[in-house]
Amino acid sequence: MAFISSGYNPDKPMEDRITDIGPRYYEEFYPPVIKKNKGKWLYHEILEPGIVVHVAESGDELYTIRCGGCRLMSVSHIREIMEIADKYSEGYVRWTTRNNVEFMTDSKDKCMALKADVLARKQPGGCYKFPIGGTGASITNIVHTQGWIHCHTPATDASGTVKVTMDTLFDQWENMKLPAKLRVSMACCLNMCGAVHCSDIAILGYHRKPPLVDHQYLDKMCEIPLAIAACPTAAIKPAKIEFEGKKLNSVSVNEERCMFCGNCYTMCPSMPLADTEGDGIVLMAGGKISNRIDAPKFSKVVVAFIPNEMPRWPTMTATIKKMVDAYSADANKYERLGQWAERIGWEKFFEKCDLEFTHHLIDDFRDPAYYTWRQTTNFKFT
Amino acid sequence: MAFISSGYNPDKPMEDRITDIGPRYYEEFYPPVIKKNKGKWLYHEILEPGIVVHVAESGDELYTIRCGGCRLMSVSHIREIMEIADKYSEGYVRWTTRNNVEFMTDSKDKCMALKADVLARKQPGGCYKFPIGGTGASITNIVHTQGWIHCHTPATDASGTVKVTMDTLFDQWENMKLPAKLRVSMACCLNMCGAVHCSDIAILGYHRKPPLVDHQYLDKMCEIPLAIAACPTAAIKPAKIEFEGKKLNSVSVNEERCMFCGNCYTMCPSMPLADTEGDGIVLMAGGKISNRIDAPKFSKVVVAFIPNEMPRWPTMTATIKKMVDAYSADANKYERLGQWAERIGWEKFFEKCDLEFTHHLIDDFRDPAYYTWRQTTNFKFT
Amino acid sequence: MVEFRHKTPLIDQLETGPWTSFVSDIKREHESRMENPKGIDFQFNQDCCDDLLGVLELSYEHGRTHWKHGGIVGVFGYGGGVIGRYCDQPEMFPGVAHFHTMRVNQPMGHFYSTKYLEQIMDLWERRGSGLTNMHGATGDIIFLGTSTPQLEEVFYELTHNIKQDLGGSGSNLRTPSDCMGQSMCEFACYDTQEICYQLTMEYQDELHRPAFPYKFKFKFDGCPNCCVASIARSDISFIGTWRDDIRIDQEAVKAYVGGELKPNAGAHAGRDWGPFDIQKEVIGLCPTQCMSWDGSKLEINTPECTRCMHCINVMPRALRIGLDTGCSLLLGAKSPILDGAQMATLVVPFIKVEPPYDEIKETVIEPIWDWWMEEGKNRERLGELIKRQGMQKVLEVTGFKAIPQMIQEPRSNPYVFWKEDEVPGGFKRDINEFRKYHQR
Amino acid sequence: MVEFRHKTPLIDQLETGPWTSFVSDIKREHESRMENPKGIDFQFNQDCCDDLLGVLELSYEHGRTHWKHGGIVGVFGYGGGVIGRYCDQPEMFPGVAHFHTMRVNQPMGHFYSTKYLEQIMDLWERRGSGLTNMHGATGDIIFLGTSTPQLEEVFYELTHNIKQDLGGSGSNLRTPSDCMGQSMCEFACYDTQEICYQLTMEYQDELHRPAFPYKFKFKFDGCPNCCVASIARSDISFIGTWRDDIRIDQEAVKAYVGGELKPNAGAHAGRDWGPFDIQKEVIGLCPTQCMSWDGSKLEINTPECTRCMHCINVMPRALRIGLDTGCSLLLGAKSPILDGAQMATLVVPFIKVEPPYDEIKETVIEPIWDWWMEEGKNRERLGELIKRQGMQKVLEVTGFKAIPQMIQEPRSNPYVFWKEDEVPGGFKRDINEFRKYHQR
Ligand code: SRM
Ligand code: SRM
Ligand code: SRM
Ligand code: SRM
Ligand code: SF4
Ligand code: SF4
Ligand code: SF4
Ligand code: SF4
Ligand code: SF4
Ligand code: SF4
Ligand code: SF4
Ligand code: SF4
Repeated sequence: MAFISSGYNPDKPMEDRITDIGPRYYEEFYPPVIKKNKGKWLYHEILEPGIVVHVAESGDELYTIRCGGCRLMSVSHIREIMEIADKYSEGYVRWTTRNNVEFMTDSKDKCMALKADVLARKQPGGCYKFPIGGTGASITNIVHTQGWIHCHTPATDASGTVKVTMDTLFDQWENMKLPAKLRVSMACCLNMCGAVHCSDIAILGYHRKPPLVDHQYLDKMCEIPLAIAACPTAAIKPAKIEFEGKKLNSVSVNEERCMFCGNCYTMCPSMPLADTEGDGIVLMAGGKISNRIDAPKFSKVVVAFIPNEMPRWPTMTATIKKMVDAYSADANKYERLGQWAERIGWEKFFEKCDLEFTHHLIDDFRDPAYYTWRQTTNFKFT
Repeated sequence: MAFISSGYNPDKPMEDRITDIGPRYYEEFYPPVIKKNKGKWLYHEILEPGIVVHVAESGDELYTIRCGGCRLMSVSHIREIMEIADKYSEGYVRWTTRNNVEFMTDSKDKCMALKADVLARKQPGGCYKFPIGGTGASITNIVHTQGWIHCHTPATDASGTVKVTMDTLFDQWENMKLPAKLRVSMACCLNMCGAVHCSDIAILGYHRKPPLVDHQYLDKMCEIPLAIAACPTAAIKPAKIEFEGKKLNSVSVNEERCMFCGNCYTMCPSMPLADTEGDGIVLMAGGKISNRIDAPKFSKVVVAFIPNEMPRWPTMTATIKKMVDAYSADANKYERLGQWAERIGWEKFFEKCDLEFTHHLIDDFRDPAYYTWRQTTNFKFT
Repeated sequence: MVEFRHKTPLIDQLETGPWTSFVSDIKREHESRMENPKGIDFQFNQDCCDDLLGVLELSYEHGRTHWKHGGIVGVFGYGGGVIGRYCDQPEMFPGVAHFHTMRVNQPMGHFYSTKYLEQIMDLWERRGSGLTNMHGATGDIIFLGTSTPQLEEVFYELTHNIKQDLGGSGSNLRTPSDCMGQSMCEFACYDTQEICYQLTMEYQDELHRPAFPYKFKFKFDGCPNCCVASIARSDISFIGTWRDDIRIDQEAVKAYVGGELKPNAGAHAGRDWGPFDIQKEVIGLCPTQCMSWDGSKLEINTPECTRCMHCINVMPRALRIGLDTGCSLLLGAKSPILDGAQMATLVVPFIKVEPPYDEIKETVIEPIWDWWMEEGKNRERLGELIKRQGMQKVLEVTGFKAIPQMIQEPRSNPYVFWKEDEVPGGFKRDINEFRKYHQR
Repeated sequence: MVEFRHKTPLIDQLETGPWTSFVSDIKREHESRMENPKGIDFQFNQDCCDDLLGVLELSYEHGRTHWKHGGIVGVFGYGGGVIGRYCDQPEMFPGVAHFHTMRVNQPMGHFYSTKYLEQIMDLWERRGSGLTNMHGATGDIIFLGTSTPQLEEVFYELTHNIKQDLGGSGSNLRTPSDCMGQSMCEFACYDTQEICYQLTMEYQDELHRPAFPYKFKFKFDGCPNCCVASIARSDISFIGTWRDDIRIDQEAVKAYVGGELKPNAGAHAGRDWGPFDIQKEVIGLCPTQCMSWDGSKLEINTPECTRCMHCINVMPRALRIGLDTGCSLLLGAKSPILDGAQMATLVVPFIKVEPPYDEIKETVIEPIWDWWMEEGKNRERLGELIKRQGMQKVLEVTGFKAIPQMIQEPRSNPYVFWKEDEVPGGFKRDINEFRKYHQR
């Protein structure tokens, strides 16, 4: 491969430079029906799972088909999307905030033709390229993070855990038979890139071993004071280490104070946490974001640990399914998972979902922990 | 007055000593009807304000009259109680957990005779000696603390503020016309001797000036390290003070960090907080203790400061009355004040009670403060 | 006419209004002491009440207290029971220059015979101010004000003649107290008086001889109505509850519905709330929505009921607590100093309350004390220690299994402190082994 | 047949099941690159996708990542927009030994024309891995993996040929993002796309040149349904709301009641929930109980309504948001590192959203930034600073008056930090003056 210059001259980086131009102006990407009716929509209706029509004051209609997106998309796949958009939706397409692809058409016929077309497109292993669903009282796409595809701190994979979970919950993606929306999110370490901390069900990668300390290199690769300051529990102290006869500046970790957050590793590559047996999955549940009926809620830790069982994480998916099934069977119409758990009481949640309660689930992090304990005699026997 | 020995010999304190005998066994103080029916009561009924009948499985009845007690009681007053008990209730009497006096009789007739008798007894200024009421959906006696009668840290008086508040709320003591019980409590400093922190309405004495430091004597009267350690906000530091040419060991107070808790003064008498203009009343509201319907609740600060207006604290009583009236007019049957405030929203509470909202009422104490702020768009315009 | 040395125009204004006046009462006691019809040989200043009014008037002028820090006074061999107190204007008010209080351990349930009251009134009239608090906020009978020499005399007479001990103060077990419970109340799930008495006796040493990091309180509520407020102010709160069905008398339910019985035992009689509506007032307010009423039969789905007492309170003649009764134990309530108030936290959802209470003593009280005495800092309440070291530590020291009843909701932060022995392979790892697979 | 250098038996198992497979998709891209029908002169390793699958397979074997810390790479003059990434087994996987990502500022609302997509796909196929994230969790188009030298080239082509800039990374303003809002949604209370675009443009300097203590995020939700989750993950969350009445079409309400219109726009069509019950499903679930329905007329008591959206969501053809619209501003959301997660806190209950947005910029964004830049510690998010210095500080720096809408409930601790100028007489006092009235 021969280097082809774009025109950029490394010796004169400022020459002819264009900066601070921001994104392209969004309006040029609106389909005509949107440009015309923006801000003048009257109502919408979900015609069938994945298909929504919006009706404007003008009487114009906008049909949208929501197709499941693998957030990691190849150029080839996107070109296929472009091809579909050119064919059916005047060359416009959008992505949703949860990484689904929405094709917009201005007539029901086009919309139905599009549906038939995309459903027929499959990958070699038989997976849909463009599964349709995710609207209304269903489970939509899982927002997720990089995992083993690209990040240095994950405790599990992101794309893989998402794939197996969506396979498990596919029926709920395709059908709107849940009491309310159920949002599953995934983050591969507790930096939690996403809104995992307030999802109905959250899949979280978690380390359980304190950092290894690479004494021999640490002082060369890291700023020791930054590493020390990074630790939220003050578990890291400076230390002089004897190594091959030489005294090296390094750090020591008080393992009892470590909560495996990986913040030290973010600051210092000589303190890796990753470990085959230590790393795995935490499941959280009961969060929400919308202000509908009540305030947004944080997700709660309901399973403290599930080992990484590559490639299909069967324990994790079975546990998630248990929760979804119990919720689906027991909750009231319009009731989100967290609202259900609060109504029946968390003690009943564990009973109905058949999950084991362990001491790990009791908050012991800082003062606010107290507010999660029970300060009343009002409880249910289980 | 001549010293009369009890028999105690100070030179031989251990001689003939009796210790660790505890209280007298309660059973000897039970009226016969209680001894007989204990644990076998079937139900009770409030016949009229202050008068309750309990009916036992045996058919026996126990009539109780609840009389307001000035918690500070003289021997003479108690002798009068004894006289009444001897006359009407077989020589038995009890006090309630809120310092009321309860006369128990085994027949309605005796009970009614007792009622007529005690209501006729008045103090020289016209006050009832034995006001009757406090049962059911009413305001009962105010539990309180020492105040200027006996304690070294109060920021207001206890008995006096209670007297004027009970005068103001007397109609609610005598009548059961509130939506539910309304419990008023009083504590004269934030040690809060009592359950003031979870009362429907709490009257609290509060200092607002940092301690004076009596440098000249401090090192003699206090243990400096204890004084320093006492401060929850680490506002106190050791200091060398120049006094009349001599260097003295003392302390200095970082006034910006002081929250006027008086904990330093508890440890060190050379750091008094009391100040005529600094001291006064904080009003709190919305707490409860019972587990009925929902969990116990802490009271919330609703008026950050009212000056001490001796002897009858008119601003304080008027403010309390505003709250009681607004609650009484607006709450549902069975709804405690705090449940009402939560149902209508605290923004409406301030509107309906006609109280000013000030920045002091926003929590800024430690991490849990965050949980009292509003993390939703669900609010009412006022 | 008995004379008053101090003019008290301010506090005199507290002698009007309907509520009983403590100022009038103190004046009455002053008159009684000065007139002294019984010819008592007062061992404490005869005019103390007058001076107390004087100090109080001065405080009403200044808006500040005139009491100084207490010194260390007490009775021999006890570390508590007495609060020392001195006036900061002793020359103006010599009658209360020294004015210590004594805490007398109240009889359980605050029941009294007049015979007993007579004894302690006689004692206190002679050897003290003639003023009391009935009762202190913890529960004690408070003898309000005497001199140092009288402390031992009062104690001697109390123990020898009245067979009555002091209560607690200082860093020790404080005088336990209770609601009236089974003595009068049909809601009581256990005998609050008996356990309160027995534990007071069992732990006399802990009560009188401060060996704790700070104060420690027991309070006993017979049911979740919490009439002694244990959940808000005791280091161990004992709250009655039950495990089986609420007993229902269907005929009585109908009588409530028909208006023959007054809801909530007549508690709302002072206002016209309209006819009783069982649907709205009981079924609709049941927090767990576990009740149903079809017009003739009331049903309660027991596993869903949280025993909040509401329905029982509203219809006491129709509904009764279950038969399999006991109590819940909650730990750590305290008032706000220093880190903010705490309500007690549920640790034991259900335990039987049966003499001699061995299970309660051996599986809860004593392990908790051992831990707190070992780990508690000076002036650290149990609740603060639990906050500092975590609920997990409570489970460790008591050996209880974690159950979801202990929490209102699971943690929302994922910061679990895993222990080394919980993680396969432990924490020790070899960096060189790791580097074989992961280059620097 | 294109060849795959690495055997991937584990991840191959992710090629079955109904959901779309990223493994199949990466394989497809590998095939496309190797076949290269268009004869592209790849500027980044042609076989990178194969190596990426290899690395991933190795991680599936080990249960550990094989990516190292990123170094500091980027484009000249920008402090963000690129995340450096290196493989920790570069010899085994040379195609991804360097594998940096670039964040491209997505067009608002994630709307695209195929023309534009064509341009960026061409660019990334040639100069990068041919793999993307559509989209990153913040909202950017993520170009997944290229080499250091290509960074400037991509940037040059992006800006010169496609008129498109990078997004944010590092301690600066991150790429703002929004819900689709008025473009398609009838609930939108303001134009999310327009303000998102205008503020992105206004603060280009803050976005590209890190001068902040840590990252800072804006997100724009058109209404309280929060479809872009701003309340959970933005330092300033803009959430649409209104001040006047919900508009009611009584005929349409009747159509819902009559079963002609499907509740919640058909969202529950997959199960038989029985006939629509307006009393139970709308009136009964209204959190403020401010609605009433008498069989023919629906009424809403506006001052009691908290605009929670429930009734509008259930009956979108009958109920519409008000006409006096604007947004609420909430501050400080963030994920759990370090002190636990925060949801955003309401600071401005209502503000108009009208270009050029001066009020929003001048009374909120800029004073908040000034304060945070002054007082924020290194790596301290705005929410953490607010927690550390208190809401009062937010009021001070913005000049807003305290109002009860800012809180869920008033403080339950009485620890008010009074300021000297709020207390008559101030804090300076004279001990000798005091001692005149209070002896030692
Ligand atoms: C397309 C999208 C906005 C965008 O800019 O991309 C969108 C679109 C709509 N949302 Fe949403 N929401 C979208 C993400 C969200 C999110 C964000 C998230 O999940 O990360 C939320 C917050 C979820 C939460 O609370 O945890 C969200 C909470 C809602 C709600 C409140 C639901 C609730 O019961 O709490 C509604 C109202 C409703 O569904 O009745 C709503 C309603 C709607 C409506 C009906 C609005 C309209 O009039 O068109 C749209 C079709 C909904 C449907 O799927 O049934 N949208 N919606 C997003 C689609 C994501 C996807 O691909 O599945
Ligand atoms: C006598 C006393 C117990 C004692 O050992 O001394 C007592 C006695 C009764 N209480 Fe109580 N409570 C007593 C203090 C309390 C307290 C403690 C306190 O206020 O400090 C509480 C907790 C208050 C709170 O939640 O803030 C208390 C909360 C209740 C409740 C729950 C009320 C609620 O609506 O939340 C009930 C049930 C009821 O009233 O229906 C109750 C019910 C009762 C019953 C009906 C029990 C019975 O069957 O006899 C008694 C008569 C009640 C009445 O006054 O109408 N009792 N009760 C106390 C009287 C105090 C007084 O002099 O006024
Ligand atoms: C007498 C009494 C108030 C009353 O008027 O009834 C009282 C009076 C004092 N209390 Fe108390 N407390 C009294 C019940 C309480 C209660 C209520 C209770 O026990 O149910 C509490 C709240 C519950 C709790 O324990 O948390 C209480 C919480 C405090 C505190 C704060 C303790 C804490 O952990 O937050 C202090 C401060 C201290 O210990 O230094 C305190 C300290 C004091 C001192 C000793 C003042 C001091 O700092 O030295 C007061 C002596 C006053 C005096 O001159 O007589 N007092 N104190 C109560 C004891 C009477 C009795 O034995 O029956
Ligand atoms: C790419 C992306 C995940 C994804 O797969 O989509 C991402 C990836 C990383 N995030 Fe993130 N974050 C991404 C959105 C988020 C979000 C979601 C959001 O913006 O809405 C959050 C939670 C919201 C928030 O800001 O609190 C988020 C919270 C974090 C944190 C924790 C920050 C905190 O204050 O708690 C870190 C840790 C840090 O900054 O050191 C972090 C750090 C990182 C780093 C840079 C890892 C590191 O420590 O150096 C990751 C680089 C991965 C890689 O190799 O590509 N990332 N990160 C997202 C950005 C794409 C985009 O620009 O569109
Ligand atoms: S959640 Fe953690 S591991 Fe995953 S992409 Fe974000 S920073 Fe990386
Ligand atoms: S993982 Fe977190 S808690 Fe553990 S040492 Fe590193 S920074 Fe500290
Ligand atoms: S509340 Fe404070 S001032 Fe009042 S008695 Fe208790 S310790 Fe003394
Ligand atoms: S009053 Fe409290 S906060 Fe102020 S200096 Fe004393 S101990 Fe510290
Ligand atoms: S707490 Fe319960 S048992 Fe005790 S008196 Fe109150 S209602 Fe009766
Ligand atoms: S006790 Fe409370 S929870 Fe149980 S049935 Fe009665 S009202 Fe419902
Ligand atoms: S947040 Fe509101 S305005 Fe925006 S898309 Fe969702 S429902 Fe529509
Ligand atoms: S928006 Fe919410 S609060 Fe307002 S009327 Fe509708 S359901 Fe009730």
